[in-house]
Amino acid sequence: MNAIFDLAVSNLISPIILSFALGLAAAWARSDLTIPEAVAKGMSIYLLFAIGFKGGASVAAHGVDGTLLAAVGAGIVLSFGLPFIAFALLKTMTSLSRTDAAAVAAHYGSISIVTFVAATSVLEGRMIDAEGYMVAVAAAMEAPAILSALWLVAKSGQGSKFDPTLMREILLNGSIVLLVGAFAIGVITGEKGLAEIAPFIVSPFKGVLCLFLLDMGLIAGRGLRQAKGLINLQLVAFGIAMPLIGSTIGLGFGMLIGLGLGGTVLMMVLAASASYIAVPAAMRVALPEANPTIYLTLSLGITFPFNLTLGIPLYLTMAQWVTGG
Amino acid sequence: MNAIFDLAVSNLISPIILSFALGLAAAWARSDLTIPEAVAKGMSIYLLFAIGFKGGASVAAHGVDGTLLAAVGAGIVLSFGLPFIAFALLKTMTSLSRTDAAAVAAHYGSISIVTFVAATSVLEGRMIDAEGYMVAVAAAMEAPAILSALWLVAKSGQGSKFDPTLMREILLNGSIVLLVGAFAIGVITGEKGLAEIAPFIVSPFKGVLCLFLLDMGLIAGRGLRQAKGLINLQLVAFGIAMPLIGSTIGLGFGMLIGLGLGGTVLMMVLAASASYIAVPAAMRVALPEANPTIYLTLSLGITFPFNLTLGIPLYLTMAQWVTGG
Amino acid sequence: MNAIFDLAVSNLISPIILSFALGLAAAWARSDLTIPEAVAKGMSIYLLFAIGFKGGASVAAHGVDGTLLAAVGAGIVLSFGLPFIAFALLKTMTSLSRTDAAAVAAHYGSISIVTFVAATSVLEGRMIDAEGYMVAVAAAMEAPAILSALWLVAKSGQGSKFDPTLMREILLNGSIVLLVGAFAIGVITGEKGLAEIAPFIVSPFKGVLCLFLLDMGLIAGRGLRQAKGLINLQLVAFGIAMPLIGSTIGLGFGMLIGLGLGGTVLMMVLAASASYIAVPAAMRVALPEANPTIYLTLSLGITFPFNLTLGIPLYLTMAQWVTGG
Amino acid sequence: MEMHDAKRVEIMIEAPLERRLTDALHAAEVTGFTVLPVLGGSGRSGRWSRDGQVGRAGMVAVICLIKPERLDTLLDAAFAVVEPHIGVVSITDAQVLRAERF
Amino acid sequence: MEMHDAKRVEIMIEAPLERRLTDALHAAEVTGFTVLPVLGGSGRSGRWSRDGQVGRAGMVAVICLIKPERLDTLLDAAFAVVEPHIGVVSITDAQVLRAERF
Amino acid sequence: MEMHDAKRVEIMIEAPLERRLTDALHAAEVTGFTVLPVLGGSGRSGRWSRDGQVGRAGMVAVICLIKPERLDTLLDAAFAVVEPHIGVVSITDAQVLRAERF
Ligand SMILES: Nc1ncnc2c1ncn2[C@@H]1O[C@H](COP(=O)(O)O)[C@@H](O)[C@H]1O
Ligand SMILES: Nc1ncnc2c1ncn2[C@@H]1O[C@H](COP(=O)(O)O)[C@@H](O)[C@H]1O
Ligand SMILES: Nc1ncnc2c1ncn2[C@@H]1O[C@H](COP(=O)(O)O)[C@@H](O)[C@H]1O
Ligand code: NA
Ligand code: NA
Ligand code: NA
Repeated sequence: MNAIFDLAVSNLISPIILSFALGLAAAWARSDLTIPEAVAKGMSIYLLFAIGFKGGASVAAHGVDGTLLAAVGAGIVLSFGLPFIAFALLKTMTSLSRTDAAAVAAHYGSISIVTFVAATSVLEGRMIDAEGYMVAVAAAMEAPAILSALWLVAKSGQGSKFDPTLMREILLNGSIVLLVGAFAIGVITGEKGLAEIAPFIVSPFKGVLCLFLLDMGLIAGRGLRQAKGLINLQLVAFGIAMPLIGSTIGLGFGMLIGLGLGGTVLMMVLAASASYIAVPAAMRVALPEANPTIYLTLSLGITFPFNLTLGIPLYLTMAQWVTGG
Repeated sequence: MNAIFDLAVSNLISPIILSFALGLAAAWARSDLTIPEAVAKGMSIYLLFAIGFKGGASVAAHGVDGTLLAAVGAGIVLSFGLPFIAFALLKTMTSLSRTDAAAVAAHYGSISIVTFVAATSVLEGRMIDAEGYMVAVAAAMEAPAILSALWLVAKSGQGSKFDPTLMREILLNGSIVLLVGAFAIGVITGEKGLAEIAPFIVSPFKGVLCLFLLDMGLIAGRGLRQAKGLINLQLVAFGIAMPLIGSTIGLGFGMLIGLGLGGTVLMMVLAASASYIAVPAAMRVALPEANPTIYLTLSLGITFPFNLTLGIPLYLTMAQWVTGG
Repeated sequence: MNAIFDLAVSNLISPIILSFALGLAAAWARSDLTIPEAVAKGMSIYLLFAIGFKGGASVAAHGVDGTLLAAVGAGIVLSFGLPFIAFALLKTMTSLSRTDAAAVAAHYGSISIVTFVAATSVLEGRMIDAEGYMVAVAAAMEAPAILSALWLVAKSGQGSKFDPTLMREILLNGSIVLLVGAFAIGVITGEKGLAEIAPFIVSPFKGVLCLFLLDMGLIAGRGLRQAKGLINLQLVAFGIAMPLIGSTIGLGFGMLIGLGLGGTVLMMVLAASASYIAVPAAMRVALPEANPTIYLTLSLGITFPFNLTLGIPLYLTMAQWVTGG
Repeated sequence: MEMHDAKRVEIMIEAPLERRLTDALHAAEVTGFTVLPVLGGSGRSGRWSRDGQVGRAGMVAVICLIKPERLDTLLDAAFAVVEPHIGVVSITDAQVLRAERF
Repeated sequence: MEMHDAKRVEIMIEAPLERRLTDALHAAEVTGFTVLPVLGGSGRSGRWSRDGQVGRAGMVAVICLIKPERLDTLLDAAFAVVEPHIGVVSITDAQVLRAERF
Repeated sequence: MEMHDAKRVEIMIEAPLERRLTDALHAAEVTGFTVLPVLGGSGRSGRWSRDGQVGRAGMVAVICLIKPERLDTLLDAAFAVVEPHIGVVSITDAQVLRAERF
């Protein structure tokens, strides 16, 4: 217990978490601090490119052990499956409508790349290696959850939500393309390519992440302000229970396919995290009746900070216990 | 005299100053060179975050000597007081209306964080240490001057200008929140935190500052073009006299509270510099009758370049003479 | 032949080229991946500033040999002259109207600074020194081609296209001013100035270039999609033949004025590359009847990728053969 | 200067639907329109702002100038996209120069 | 398609006052509006441009579509904010789809 | 609230021509206008988008509110710039507060 606590505290006083907290506080106090949209988008492009490239270069360096395909497969299964669990939980714990519940479920089956990146930082800080291809797993988990959610809604007789344009948009979503593309470039150019651009994608990475989390904090804080009244205790409970369930399942999958400690933690984090960039845009197109305030507040306002502060150290401790690592 | 001259010349041929000059020249020649608004805002967020964080980390490293509170207190007194001097000077030297004079006075009581940053660079280049908490003093000096200016206007029977929304906006202004927040993060995470993000906030800092000053030069140059006719010799004289007066008072305060050479120079620079970001926005809300061309041209077009080129080396020389440093 | 091939392959698997390819592919697949306009402009400002500054600092370090003026003169002659060759070729090979042909010709007389930058990277990767002032040659070659194109159109009796506002705009174009200005700052502040800001303009340079080329790929890809039908085989042939001709002439000029291997390659690249930023804007003003899809697709969609992938290694090999370097 | 009657249609629509709307307009042979960015707004679903957003958040404004007789075609095409979504459609009488362009 | 009369009010106001204006609109129960960015402009106080600016400089355009009978409420609320400041208010007759939204 | 008749002129013009247009307006003593950014659009010359662009690409929208009797002056000045180029000019009847400003 003490170990988790120490880990949590040392995690909490990192510049990354504190930057997020600063953003939350500034939004809460109604400061006019904002990051321009173009700069926020620029930082997210930077982060996706860097994380993808580094993952690819690491695969090029360490070779692919047999688990790559298994890990990607596990990710896809998780992304398809988790929404059903989330949906069942929501219908039990909360009074959300079917559509709202399905929309929320889609977010929890998909992933938050920033949570993934933060977990990578924590692992690096503790010198724990992780499989480079976990980035590919992250990319593979972005989209399937959306299909599950659409299926959940269609099943209830509200008509099919599957249209081919939408499918193409979901699969060729900018963040998936960038992550996979940068991963491929990393694989192709390897350590040599990484060395060439390391002063751009490695050294300043953590600093950019701080500013990006400041922005996430600002958006989450503004969201929470506006969601007052809409977000009740049951929803908050879901927003914390779901990542715990997800991470436990992720732990099982990680063990099953034989990931190392680092890879297992990342699998847990992927399963535990909820999307707040790609899925919301898809939901606006596919399920416009679902209330965006609910799913955005849950994923960005509750689950994201939970994972960032307590979740990641907790998952690491769990994985260490189980793997004896 | 030779020493100042050498210092001034070596100061003038730094990339930072020359970038500003390039911006001025490009604007003057009506080149279409511009920096996108979002990029300029992004750079200012970067600079505020970096300077705040570094100040905090330095406080964490060197401990707080007893002068921190005294320095912040001195800053607040200066920020409240300088506008009265500026106002009196303007009413004597120039024919500005009461409102215009009060608006200009608010700018000179407040501070220019970029001038502060440039001075820090000069000190670093000369290996002169400065108290890390001078960043907190800078933050504390942003707002009080605005109140003095509003009081100066209200006193003349033009009705109270104090409204609570405005007060909140002024105190929770984005740049104050970011500077203070980053300072706090620096204090909490200390040297360890700094080491993690140094490749982002330390190494490339000066380069970013160059591009930011290029932008400042472009804006100042465009402003000066448009202000032709409005800015007479008396106003120019004020724009140079006021920083000299301010810095001298700042020198007195620095000596009084026992700051080191670096801290004293920074206190002088804060007193000498004039705001051109936060205060103008506040003035548009609080004193819409005041002419923005006047106060922007004075602070950004006259006083800023004066401080950047001649002021900083002069203040350093003055402080060295007086402290014998 | 093998040498070119190896060079081409090693060139092709660099992160820079692959980033461009990723952009092309993403646009082709109609992914919604985009880089915000402000970020793209910010990166282009960064690249121009960095390349200019480094060129200047290198001149300050190595001194100016007698060829600087000759090189700039050669550049101006090339920029004036190449449009006539391009125009003649277009009238022979394609069925473009006189105006369209003149507009395209302007692009090929002018230069692409990103191609220049990519070539610099290739040279650096092979430890081949190049004259720092080639940056000044690049700047000098931006504008003259536009005049030749206007003259070609005016000659055909369509009325004079020369208006003084336009001339001023062309000469004081933002990218020329920034490139020349940064070059001057580099010359003035020299190696000392460069050392101060190297962590900003040198270390992360290649990484920024990758993201910029990703953006170029996206734009080129979108352009090619839209140009389907408009771009026939003859135009594609021109887009490849013209850089071959240009580079050969550039090689001649490089030899004539006694540039080193690196400088000769850069002269070839300048002659071979076609503008897609400054000249298109000038053409919209000066030759609005010319179809932008044609000239943008040719320069950005055909010639730019050709130079980037095959052209640069080919020119290097040619120069090595001829100079025996 | 000679002016011609036209309708100015302004459609505020969620950004993720922009491509669907413009595709629908093209399909209805409405090939002239301009897209303006939107910073923020307020409506029945509350206030929102684009500051700091990363995804395809927020709205855009699509402006079409069109011959009066083609208004219904345009509205039918636009409405089919906008209808299930939040968004606002307004029409103003206008006049245009260079009628041949519309 | 069924259309309903409405007024389109366009308020160009200095950016630092945006929140005050939108708060005033809310207070007057005008809860539907859209904020557009402005790049630059010219008026009695000269030309300006947003390029390279850092603070809350420049202006924004706030567009409200409103039922004709509520126009005066809106104008009173808006004018109280705009009056001491630079800025421009214009009103156009318009028609809207989905009247229940206004 | 007292309102005054005015014309609202909206000119969509290529960004590289913005300065020429605003200079022409100034020369014609039309000193009040506002420039809005444009994200993309479609017309006879195809679709375009500002995303990722680097040069002075794309278009801007210039909005002028003007006294009805000065409309022709404005249109003459604007048309001289727009005429050889792509771009769209539309005029709407409007009303303004604070007529002394126009
Ligand atoms: N009356 C209105 N006038 C102008 N814009 C509106 C109006 N109502 C809604 N909008 C815009 O449409 C968005 C969605 O509106 P709603 O569906 O009512 O939440 C708002 O955030 C505004 O940007
Ligand atoms: N007649 C007008 N038409 C459109 N916008 C205007 C007009 N007059 C002023 N503006 C806008 O309002 C701002 C302030 O105007 P002014 O108070 O006249 O300086 C200008 O910079 C323009 O952006
Ligand atoms: N009917 C229209 N309504 C609104 N904007 C238009 C219209 N026609 C053209 N435009 C705008 O003007 C640009 C150039 O039009 P065009 O000259 O027809 O290619 C387009 O890309 C649009 O941004
Ligand atoms: Na998940
Ligand atoms: Na001051
Ligand atoms: Na060329």
